[in-house]
Amino acid sequence: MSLRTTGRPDVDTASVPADEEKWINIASLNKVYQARRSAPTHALSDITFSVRRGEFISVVGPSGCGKTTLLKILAGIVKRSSGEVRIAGADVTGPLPQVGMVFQAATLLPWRTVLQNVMVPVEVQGLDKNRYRERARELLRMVGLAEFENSYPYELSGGMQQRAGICRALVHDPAVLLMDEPFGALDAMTREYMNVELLRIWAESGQTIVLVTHSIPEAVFLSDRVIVLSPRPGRIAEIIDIDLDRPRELSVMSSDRAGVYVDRIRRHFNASVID
Amino acid sequence: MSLRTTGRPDVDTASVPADEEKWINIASLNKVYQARRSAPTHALSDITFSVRRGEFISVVGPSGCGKTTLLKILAGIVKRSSGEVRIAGADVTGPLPQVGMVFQAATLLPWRTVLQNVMVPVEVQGLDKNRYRERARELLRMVGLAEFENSYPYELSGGMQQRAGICRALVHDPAVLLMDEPFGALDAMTREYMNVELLRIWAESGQTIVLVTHSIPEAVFLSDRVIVLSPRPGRIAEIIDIDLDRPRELSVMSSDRAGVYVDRIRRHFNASVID
Amino acid sequence: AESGGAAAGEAGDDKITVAIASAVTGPKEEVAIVAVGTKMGYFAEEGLTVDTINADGSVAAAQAVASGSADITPADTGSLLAAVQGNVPIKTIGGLVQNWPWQIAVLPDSPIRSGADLKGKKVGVISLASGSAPYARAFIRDAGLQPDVDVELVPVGVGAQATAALTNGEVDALALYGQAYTIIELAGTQLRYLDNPPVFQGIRSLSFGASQRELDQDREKFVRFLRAAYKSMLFSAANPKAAMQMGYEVFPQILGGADPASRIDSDTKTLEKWLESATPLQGEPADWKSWGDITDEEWAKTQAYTKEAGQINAEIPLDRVWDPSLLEAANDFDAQLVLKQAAEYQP
Amino acid sequence: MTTAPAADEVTDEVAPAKPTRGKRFDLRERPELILVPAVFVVLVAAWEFLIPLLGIGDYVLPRPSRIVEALGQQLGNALFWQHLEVTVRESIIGFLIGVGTALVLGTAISQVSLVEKTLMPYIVAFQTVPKVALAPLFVVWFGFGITSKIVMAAVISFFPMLVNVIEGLRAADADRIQMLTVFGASKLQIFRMVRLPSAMPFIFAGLDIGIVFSILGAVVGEFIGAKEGLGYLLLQTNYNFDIAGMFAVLIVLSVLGLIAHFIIRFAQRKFAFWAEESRVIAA
Amino acid sequence: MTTAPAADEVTDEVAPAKPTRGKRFDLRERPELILVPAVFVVLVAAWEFLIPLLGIGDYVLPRPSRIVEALGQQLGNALFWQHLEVTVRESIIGFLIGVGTALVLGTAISQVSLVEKTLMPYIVAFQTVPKVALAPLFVVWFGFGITSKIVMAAVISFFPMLVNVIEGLRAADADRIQMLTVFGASKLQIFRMVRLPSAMPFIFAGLDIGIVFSILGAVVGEFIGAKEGLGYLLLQTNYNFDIAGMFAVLIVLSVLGLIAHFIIRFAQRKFAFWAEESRVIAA
Ligand SMILES: Nc1ncnc2c1ncn2[C@@H]1O[C@H](COP(=O)(O)OP(=O)(O)OP(=O)(O)O)[C@@H](O)[C@H]1O
Ligand SMILES: Nc1ncnc2c1ncn2[C@@H]1O[C@H](COP(=O)(O)OP(=O)(O)OP(=O)(O)O)[C@@H](O)[C@H]1O
Ligand SMILES: [Mg+2]
Ligand SMILES: [Mg+2]
Repeated sequence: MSLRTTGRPDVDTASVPADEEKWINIASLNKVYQARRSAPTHALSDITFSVRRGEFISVVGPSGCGKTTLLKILAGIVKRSSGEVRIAGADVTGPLPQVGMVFQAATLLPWRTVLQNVMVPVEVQGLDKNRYRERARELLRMVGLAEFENSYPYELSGGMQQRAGICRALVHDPAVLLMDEPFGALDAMTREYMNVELLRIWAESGQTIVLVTHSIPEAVFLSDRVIVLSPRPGRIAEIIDIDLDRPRELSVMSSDRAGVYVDRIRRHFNASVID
Repeated sequence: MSLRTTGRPDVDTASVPADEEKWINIASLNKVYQARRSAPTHALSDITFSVRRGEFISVVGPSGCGKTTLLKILAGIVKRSSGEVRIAGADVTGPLPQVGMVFQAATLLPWRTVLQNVMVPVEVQGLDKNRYRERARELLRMVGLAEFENSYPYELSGGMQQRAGICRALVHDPAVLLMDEPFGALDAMTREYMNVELLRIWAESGQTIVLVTHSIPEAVFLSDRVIVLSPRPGRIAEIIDIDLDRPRELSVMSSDRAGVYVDRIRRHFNASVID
Repeated sequence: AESGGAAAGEAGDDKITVAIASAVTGPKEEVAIVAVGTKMGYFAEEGLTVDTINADGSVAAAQAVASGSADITPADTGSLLAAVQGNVPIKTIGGLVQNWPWQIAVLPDSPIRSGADLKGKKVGVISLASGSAPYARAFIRDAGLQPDVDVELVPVGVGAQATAALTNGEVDALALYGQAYTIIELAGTQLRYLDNPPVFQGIRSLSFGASQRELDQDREKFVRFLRAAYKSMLFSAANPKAAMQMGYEVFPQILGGADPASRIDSDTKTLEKWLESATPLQGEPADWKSWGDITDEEWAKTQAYTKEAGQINAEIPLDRVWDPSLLEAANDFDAQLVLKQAAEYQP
Repeated sequence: MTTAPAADEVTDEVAPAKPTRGKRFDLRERPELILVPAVFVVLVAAWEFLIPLLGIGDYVLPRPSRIVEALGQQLGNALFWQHLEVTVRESIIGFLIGVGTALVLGTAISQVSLVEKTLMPYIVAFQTVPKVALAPLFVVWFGFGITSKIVMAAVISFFPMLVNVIEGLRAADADRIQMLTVFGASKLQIFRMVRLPSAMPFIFAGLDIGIVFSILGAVVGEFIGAKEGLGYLLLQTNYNFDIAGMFAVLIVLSVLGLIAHFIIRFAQRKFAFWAEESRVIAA
Repeated sequence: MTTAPAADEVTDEVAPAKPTRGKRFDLRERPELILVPAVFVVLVAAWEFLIPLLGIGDYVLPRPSRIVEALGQQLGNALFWQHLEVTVRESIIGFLIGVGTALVLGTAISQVSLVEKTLMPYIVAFQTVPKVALAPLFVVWFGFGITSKIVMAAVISFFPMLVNVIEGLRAADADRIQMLTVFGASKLQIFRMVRLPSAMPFIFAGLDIGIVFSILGAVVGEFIGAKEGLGYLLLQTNYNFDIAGMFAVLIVLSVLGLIAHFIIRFAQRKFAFWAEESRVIAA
């Protein structure tokens, strides 16, 4: 199965003279949630890193350390408390059109069929529906939901909903893709298959991807770099370059080099005792 | 940290002269979903197996194969299309009081604090609130949510919500525990820690546990037996006895025997090509 | 709350509830009859305690009487006829308003001088389902025109609404009753009236309708009520200002929050206007005789008019509607004494 | 009518044995087909026979037989159908205006908090004012014709719809809004794709109340000063002491209300099916 | 009043720099504190000066200055306070009865579909009947005293509440009901722990409409046949050609409605906070 990317020129980013090395640039980012009925929660503390254009970066860290918060700040739907966040040179104060996102909970619209849900970004951005509908169908076929395109979300299993959410984030071929545990509800095999497909799509499209995941091997397999966060408040514990050749096959994970990376990241988790 | 079980005598089950070997008994179970606007979906096909009293059994299978459906039928909230389903000798036509469940989506009540959410089964079953509140707090401490007991669900991260859902299923010490991917949203380390805790609680309480998981090593580490389902419509592909000594430590997973089990289960998945 | 009804100390044994056929209390029957009768002790003398309720219109008042919420009502005679035709157990036992109260009015500078001038014009009536519509139609017919063809009827209500309609030119004339005009004039709008043709002479407006059941049980009670009522009317005619003051005392809500001193003059005028229609136009109060009588000729005219208006569809045998047998005893009172009381009245 | 399942029916997911919408009516499946007429018969019979026993005269509450007679008479009268048509027209136009305004204003109010703070007090204040008391003004402003009745119908159906629209548009799930926001949706798109669908149960509740009240408003408007319409007919029959005729008109009004209600409910099942279905077949 | 955020304000999660509920009012933060009075002043001024210009007589629409004068006079009158008290009492009792009945009946209807099918048509039918036309009946049944007005207030506030209660209780999320079912919750517990909280936005919409309408109902009831109450006072002032006085009463009614509305909204923020907060601070 081949998935052509639509090759849509990225008008917005192209027009900005931004540093390719610091395509996404985060500096001294802090986030405090100020709940009305409970104490404030310090979610992110002094986060600084940048992402190259076309880079695949993963973020790992213990549950509740602020990974989702970080992605949502990048997506422009959660306000930072302080610090700098830029994508393609532009200060992120709201959602940018070239950004797509896979949410931790699938968040499908119950009044739309699966296909209509996948088409949401196309509709929203006023793209050519007929052209993109084909792409949407192809993506659904890729994730094994071809026969469910006319089903409503409540007729899908948890993992199927999540896969629909992934198709939705990919359909309009966004220049920057934020993925919040996209494969969390999938079985190991489907997950590995999806990993491979994601790498292929990424290679074809040249997207910049920030992936949050709980699976350390997955992070190593997919990424150019892995950012390890410490427990809440999330700080950067380490940023690890994954120096494995591309294109990668699943077999690379049985290599020693991959194992070293996995162990190195694991150590961070061992250090962080819960309670 | 010690977690006493409350040792509540299981009145309902004790009064039924049920076969300890077939504590949960499923025979020729079929399930077809009859959606109004799309074609019927055959979710489960001819499922037959039984679970010993006090057994820990895991169900694995590709996404959408009917695992959640199976648990919901056991929980009495989804009607089977045909076949027999019994728990402790009683035909399951509705929810049974001695059954607890962890849902795939946490499903917390937004108008209740975390502690109040965990106390739901206690309240519903009219148990002594003061006594169980302590247990609820202990469970929250165990899963690392001690300082969030007065927070509302929207203030929690995805993994934190899931952990609260686990506490809720454990708080009233149900005789039968159904768990639908309880650790899916957790990072590897928290997950392993929770696995160990779960085994300890299980050993102390003698519960019968049916766990749905996507992690094959997790299934092997925790279970007495692993049921492998084929892709939709879910059939039983194999039932594998996990003959590892108890109590188990995490280190057992690096043993060859464990590896053999994991590989054997993995093979089923390799056979099932998606799309 | 201190609300209407028998406020006087000396209460009688028998209770009578009067249904006022109007949702508001004003300088009309409730003042001239109930307030004066109560304050002057005429009811007490007869061993009666009188209370009032407000029913929204003559039909509702008749229903209230028939269903036992009230004993008697001064209601539109046409409605009483219609009630009888509908087998409502209610009987007319005495007349009240004897002079035709309805009139056509125009603005002073209006070109309309006679009924014939109404051709092609619009006449404002209270509502198409009220006494003013059949009156307007009859008036137009008498002028040789065809109602609803030559002249359009427009429902405009009373008071401010009617005034606005007339002054804005939405209608060219109004068809209201005397007292409603008085209120309009007192509020500062000048009016000119068209003469009513003779056809309207003798058509009865308000009459007393009593519950047949109560009547069968205790006729005497109604005789006593009528007597006190007519005495009160006589008193009011002789001293309307005093009557109005009693009205304020018994029904303080009449004022609607206004200062009595600022209203007494205009309210007295309104009451006079009402009394004018309810008592003989000629002669001195001392000579007024046969209170409440309705002649057979008047009944015939009233029946014909009511039939024309569509309220009844056939003439009704008089004995089903009309029981004049109480009137003789009801007229048995010392008019001179009442007049003396009126003349010498001190608040 | 398919309704949400009771708690213990949640398990009742369409089992193959049980046909969901059979063409033939099984009375055990649809007991209402017997019960509704049965209740009707019992009520009417009780009314017919109790009224004389209780000594309530026909002039206050006529017996059904009388009313049916009067109804027959009315239905045979061409003028009656004119009255009916006028009231229906006033109600529908009034309803559309009232509900439309409520939708627009409710949207503005729920989306722009400044609009709410500036306008809402005046709307509430205006709403408590008894419109019947404002009749003179209405008539001066909107004339003696059909307009003032339409305005009355519009005004009275406006408020329930407004409150429900505001509440409904606010009830949208924040996660869904965030999702759309990320994909670059404009406020309008978010409104159309999330807020409006989420508000549907509220909007249909508002429509249901609104349509019933707009009929009421038109009739009350006709009380004030009208030459036609069922409200006028009510006054007329009442004035003529034709109480049975009056009740016949009241029954026609009830039937109008019922028809309107069922149209709204039907539309709800057509256009807001997901809420219903996901509730019934949830898993 | 804190309201839901507009689409692009979703991002507006409480940033530390921005105090959420400062003790001191910053006018840039709360422009309504200027805007509401400003709108008021503009409206009143326009009213005051346009009326004579347009040649509208004081007997149709009196100028505000006159109304204020009349209002002062009313407020200084003991009888006025009695009228006010009567209407307030009727409205509150009627509201409680109407809304209470709607809660009970709405619960029954939403939970037992047979009850819905059997009762709902009659309720809708009854609702379209203009109660004003039934006045004589009301009065026969409930007397000329306060009861008939209370019934009127109850009847008119009943329906909006009923429809919202039914819709609201049905809107509960099926997954949450399943969750409780698994833990062995009874229908009553599911009702209390899930359905009722989920229905809160609907219930408060119903209460808001209901309270405003119950005042209207009481006043209309007083039109039919009363000796006290603000509705009666309206008729009386109108009859007396005291149009300014009538408007004074209308203003008092508006203020009553406003107070009732704000009490309901306050209760909503107290008792249904989660909806509001999770919307504002969603993440
Ligand atoms: N309410 C429903 N209506 C119709 N079809 C449904 C419904 N619920 C589940 N299904 C279908 O039944 C099949 C099994 O679903 P189920 O949720 O049991 O899968 P699962 O094994 O739990 O998958 P996952 O691992 O993705 O959660 C799927 O094909 C799904 O589309
Ligand atoms: N809306 C909110 N209001 C208050 N606190 C919040 C809110 N959202 C998140 N938090 C808090 O911020 C912290 C980080 O949450 P976040 O969702 O970013 O974690 P995460 O790393 O994505 O965790 P997980 O892996 O479990 O999804 C948590 O402690 C959480 O309680
Ligand atoms: Mg997260
Ligand atoms: Mg599942």
